[in-house]
Amino acid sequence: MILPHFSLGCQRVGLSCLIAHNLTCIKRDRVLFDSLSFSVDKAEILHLQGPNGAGKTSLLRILTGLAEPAGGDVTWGGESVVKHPMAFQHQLQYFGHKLGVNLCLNPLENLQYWCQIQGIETNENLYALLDALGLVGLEELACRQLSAGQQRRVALARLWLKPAALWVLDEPFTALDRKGIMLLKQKITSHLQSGGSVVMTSHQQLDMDYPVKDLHLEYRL
Amino acid sequence: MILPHFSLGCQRVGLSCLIAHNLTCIKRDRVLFDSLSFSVDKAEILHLQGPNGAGKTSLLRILTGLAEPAGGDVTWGGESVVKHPMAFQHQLQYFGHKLGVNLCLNPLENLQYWCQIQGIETNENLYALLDALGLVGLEELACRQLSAGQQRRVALARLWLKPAALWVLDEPFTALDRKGIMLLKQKITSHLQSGGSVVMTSHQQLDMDYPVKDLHLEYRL
Amino acid sequence: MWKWLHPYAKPERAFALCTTLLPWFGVSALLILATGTIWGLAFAPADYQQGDSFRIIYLHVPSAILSMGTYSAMAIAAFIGLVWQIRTAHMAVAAIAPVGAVLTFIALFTGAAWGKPMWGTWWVWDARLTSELILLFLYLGVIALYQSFEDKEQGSKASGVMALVGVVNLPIIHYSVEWWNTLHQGATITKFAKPSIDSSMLWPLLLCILGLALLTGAMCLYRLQNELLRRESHRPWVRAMLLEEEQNAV
Amino acid sequence: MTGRLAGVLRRELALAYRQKSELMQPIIFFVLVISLFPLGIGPGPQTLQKIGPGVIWVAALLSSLLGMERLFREDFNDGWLEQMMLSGLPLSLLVLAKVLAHWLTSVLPLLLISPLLALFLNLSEPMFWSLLLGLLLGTPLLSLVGATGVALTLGLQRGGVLLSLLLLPLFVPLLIFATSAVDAASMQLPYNGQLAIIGAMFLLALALTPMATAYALRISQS
Amino acid sequence: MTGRLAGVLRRELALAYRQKSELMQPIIFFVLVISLFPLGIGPGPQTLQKIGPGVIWVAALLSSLLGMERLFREDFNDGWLEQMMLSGLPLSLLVLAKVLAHWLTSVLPLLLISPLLALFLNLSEPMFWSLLLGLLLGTPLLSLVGATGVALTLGLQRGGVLLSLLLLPLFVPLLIFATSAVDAASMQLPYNGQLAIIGAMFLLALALTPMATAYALRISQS
Ligand code: HEM
Ligand SMILES: Nc1ncnc2c1ncn2[C@@H]1O[C@H](COP(=O)(O)OP(=O)(O)OP(=O)(O)O)[C@@H](O)[C@H]1O
Ligand SMILES: Nc1ncnc2c1ncn2[C@@H]1O[C@H](COP(=O)(O)OP(=O)(O)OP(=O)(O)O)[C@@H](O)[C@H]1O
Ligand SMILES: [Mg+2]
Ligand SMILES: [Mg+2]
Repeated sequence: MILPHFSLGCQRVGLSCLIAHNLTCIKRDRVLFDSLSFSVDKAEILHLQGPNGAGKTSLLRILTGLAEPAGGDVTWGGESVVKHPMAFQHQLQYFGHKLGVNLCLNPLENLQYWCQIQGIETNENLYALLDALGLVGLEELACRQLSAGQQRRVALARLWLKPAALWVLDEPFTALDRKGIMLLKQKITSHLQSGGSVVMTSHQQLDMDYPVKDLHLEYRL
Repeated sequence: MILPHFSLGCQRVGLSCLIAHNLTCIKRDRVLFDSLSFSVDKAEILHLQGPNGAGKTSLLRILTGLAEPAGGDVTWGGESVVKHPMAFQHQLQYFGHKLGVNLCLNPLENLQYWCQIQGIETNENLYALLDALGLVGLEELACRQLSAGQQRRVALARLWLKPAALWVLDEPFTALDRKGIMLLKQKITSHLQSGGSVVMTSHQQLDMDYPVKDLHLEYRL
Repeated sequence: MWKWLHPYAKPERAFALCTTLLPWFGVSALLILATGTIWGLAFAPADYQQGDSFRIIYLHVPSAILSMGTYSAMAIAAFIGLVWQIRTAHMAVAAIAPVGAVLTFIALFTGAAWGKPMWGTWWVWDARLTSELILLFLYLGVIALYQSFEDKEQGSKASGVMALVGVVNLPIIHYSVEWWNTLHQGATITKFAKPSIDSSMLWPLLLCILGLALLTGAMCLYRLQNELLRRESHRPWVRAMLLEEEQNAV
Repeated sequence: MTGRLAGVLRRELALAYRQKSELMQPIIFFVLVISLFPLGIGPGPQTLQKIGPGVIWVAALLSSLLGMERLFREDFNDGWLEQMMLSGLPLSLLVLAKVLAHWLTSVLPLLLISPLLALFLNLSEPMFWSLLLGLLLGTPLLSLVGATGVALTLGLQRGGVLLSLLLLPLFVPLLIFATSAVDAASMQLPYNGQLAIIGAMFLLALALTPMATAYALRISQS
Repeated sequence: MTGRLAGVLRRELALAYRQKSELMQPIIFFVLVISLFPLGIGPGPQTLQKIGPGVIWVAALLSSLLGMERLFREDFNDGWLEQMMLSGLPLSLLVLAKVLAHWLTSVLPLLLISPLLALFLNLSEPMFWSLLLGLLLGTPLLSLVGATGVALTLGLQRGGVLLSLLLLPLFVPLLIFATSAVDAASMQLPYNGQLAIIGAMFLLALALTPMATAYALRISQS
């Protein structure tokens, strides 16, 4: 594995700095990675790369606190994301392989209920947002009846709704058409420019007009 | 919509020629496309393009006979795919958004049972195939525990197993890493070279060293 | 006390502890059990009502009491595992469950065998009997849950939760004879005041209980060792130990 | 073709029994269901004998319903259904194979251990035989009709309610005839009549439901 | 925070309303089981009255098993569970909200039709009241404990039978006390004691199972 040579701590262990310290992940006697350390500071984007099965998703899930590492820990603003999850989760936006979109509910409902449990006020802007995402006229169709890309757009709309400092995105460009990818890239850039951080995976090249840090994971047998 | 100017019939209405004739698809009062006609001959590849929700998947499903068009018909070797499904299905390989891979079974079992209901003999070559697809050592792990790309590789293995004349592939490159994409492109090329036909969608550019016919669908409101 | 116990949470220390304790448990269990059963079966006086068939008590009561005791032990291990995140405790749950299931089965079987001469039937659906049967199912549930998981780490945590939830059944079994009028005998020896059993029968019974308890402990330790080896097989300490054994064999 | 259908069957069986320990589960399940009744109702052996057939039917009904949802839902979600529909085999035969697999995995184990249960519940021998025959004819009927229901709920949002309401009047006669057969048997009367009716219902379902199910599955795809 | 939890509740209710058909299943099973016994036993009002409460309780237990799986399965499959776990709310509170929704949508209807069933089974008025009170206190307990069981088997997919193996033994104590309350009522005796015990079990479960469920859900994610 090519260990990146980031300085381990951020400039100052600021309020919005994600540090992974000596992470190890073991699945069924297979060590996916061990003693992996890196940090993602404000306004930084980390692009996780590697072949299928390298452990990118596993790493992202550890970063969010959904899964526990076999060793090492993850801190956000100096505090462990497992021990103090609440503050961290308020700053977190996770977009995984599973969309979190219920297929029986329509896009509007899906987003409304998501906002409600996140404690975000939603007013009329949901319609405007869905329109901007190219879902005009589909707001009240059950998500089951949307196309693959449209379903992902519904899930991606969450990025516009919650003002979170850290975005963890697992292959967000999947199934999006070119316009959709552009839209998302713009959003990511503007998020970075306003001081947010992003950790993401993608098998495609990430042609962005923003400096991108790369981290390569290898597939270990 | 940019209607392609193919000659409507194939050279001769051969045994392996897919013809779509005046297809119309209506979903909930919305016309996705109408009077769409095209043909895919032996050794031809048709790349279906268009934004999310344009109706690519709907069109592919109509071509396979899974869904019925609101108007028009699809023939294979001169016979309707809906009225004479058996002969057509023996020549068909469909790879859709849903993988058809059971998450509780392991890759080996998944492929074995698929081969059994397709009436294909499988011998020891399954192991070799899975190895070639980069699934060494994962043959007996429940598919639930595979990564997203690995699951898709299991499903894609079917392309190697059934000698079908027509491949209908819906975004086959999703979640694959670069090596995987290359492998698949090679397989598609060799399929074409040996006289097969392919209809596929993909949001990425299809850089293949083989002439590709394009068909653009527009998103209609 | 916690300071003293904590090192044993480490798998290799736990393994070593098992190795030291196992012979003590095993030998004393055999000795005490032998004394108890011989005394009970051969020398204790026959019951004036039941004749010799009462001697099954020396198997029934110990196994019945221990089926519950073992469950408590399992639940305690589960609790420790969940609260202090100790892997060894999780493994203990998986190790104890089958032993407890066997004890429960013995209690049921001997009870049924005793019931035939006493009540004229193998089985009645009364509260004590049924709740003991339920205990068997709880054990089986814990075992089945553990085995269903491919990932044993996940499985042992899940079965630990299951074991804890099942604790509600214990008081039900114990007090069932008081809460409902049943065919089954009320508390005889587990009363604190004055046991309503003759001391010539009581002593061998107590010995049997103690002996079986020790035997149960020994079996659990043995199974825990196996569990430790299986689950830690890729860790250095197991490798080193196996290597050492191989060298000794050569 | 039978070989290919056997593939479907084998797959379902493999899915049902990933592990050997799962083979034990129907037995435990049945014993649990049965022990609930004496606990709830009281242990009188007389009552037990009386409610025995009902209890066994309830257990069979429950265990067939427990697995029913999964009959097509999982295949629908993961795309296996599409693959089956494009396999070049008649869909109604595939449906039959699936229903058979469902019956084999979730109902048959109960029938196999029913002698034990009859013992538990103090059933007399003629009662037991009439019960077993009733179950043998009646439970496949449940599976067949249930499959249609499940297939309908895949596509139509509302179809399910309708179907549940249809199922109720269908199941009730089945239960009435089945229990009345046992009643007759307990009084040493012949019970061919009731069995014949159940058998007729079964044959009718066998002829019609696979097609209906296949049609419902097709609808679910479009 | 209550507003956010109310969101969970509203979502579940909306979903339940969409999937009416699936909700019908437990109710139909409930009615079937209960009507089965008078059919099987014959119309003797004496016996019916005796077994009535037991039958209703057993039917309630079993039918609550039917809908139980759905409590977390869908959320687990479509990723909503992950979003809930990262919502910054304590997971055990979210679990409570879900359990409440489950109880409201799939158990409450059973209680609502129980007067009808009581009539069917010839229950006397005091018996009916004790039954209803028992159900009111006891069924939330079922939902709470059931949620833990479902969460434990979530990583497995083969829920069904294993789930009932885990849950039925846990439900037995409840069954015993609840039916003994009705028994007492039928003899005009006070039954506060039994209800108090059920209430105590309920409170205990209310305090402990949400945590256990949350823990089990976390396990399912790793
Ligand atoms: C299958 C049938 C039976 C089962 C499941 C069963 C179960 C049990 C259980 C669980 C205990 C332990 C209670 C506790 O420690 O709180 C126990 C104790 C005992 N059983 Fe049984 N039993 C059965 C049949 C019998 C029979 C037929 C007799 C003799 C008439 C009998 C006599 C005793 C006695 C004397 C004790 C000790 C009571 C005490 O001191 O608490 N049992 N049995
Ligand atoms: N529960 C498990 N048991 C055993 N192996 C597992 C388990 N979960 C994941 N794995 C293995 O861990 C590896 C990493 O999976 P992960 O999903 O993190 O890969 P990934 O890098 O995200 O791949 P992709 O690009 O395909 O999404 C895979 O090889 C997978 O087989
Ligand atoms: N059952 C339905 N009812 C109403 N509208 C539907 C239904 N099914 C599909 N649609 C609509 O049809 C359109 C086409 O969907 P389709 O899945 O074919 O798109 P696609 O071109 O494959 O898009 P993508 O690139 O996102 O996969 C979508 O806009 C969708 O909303
Ligand atoms: Mg991944
Ligand atoms: Mg599509």
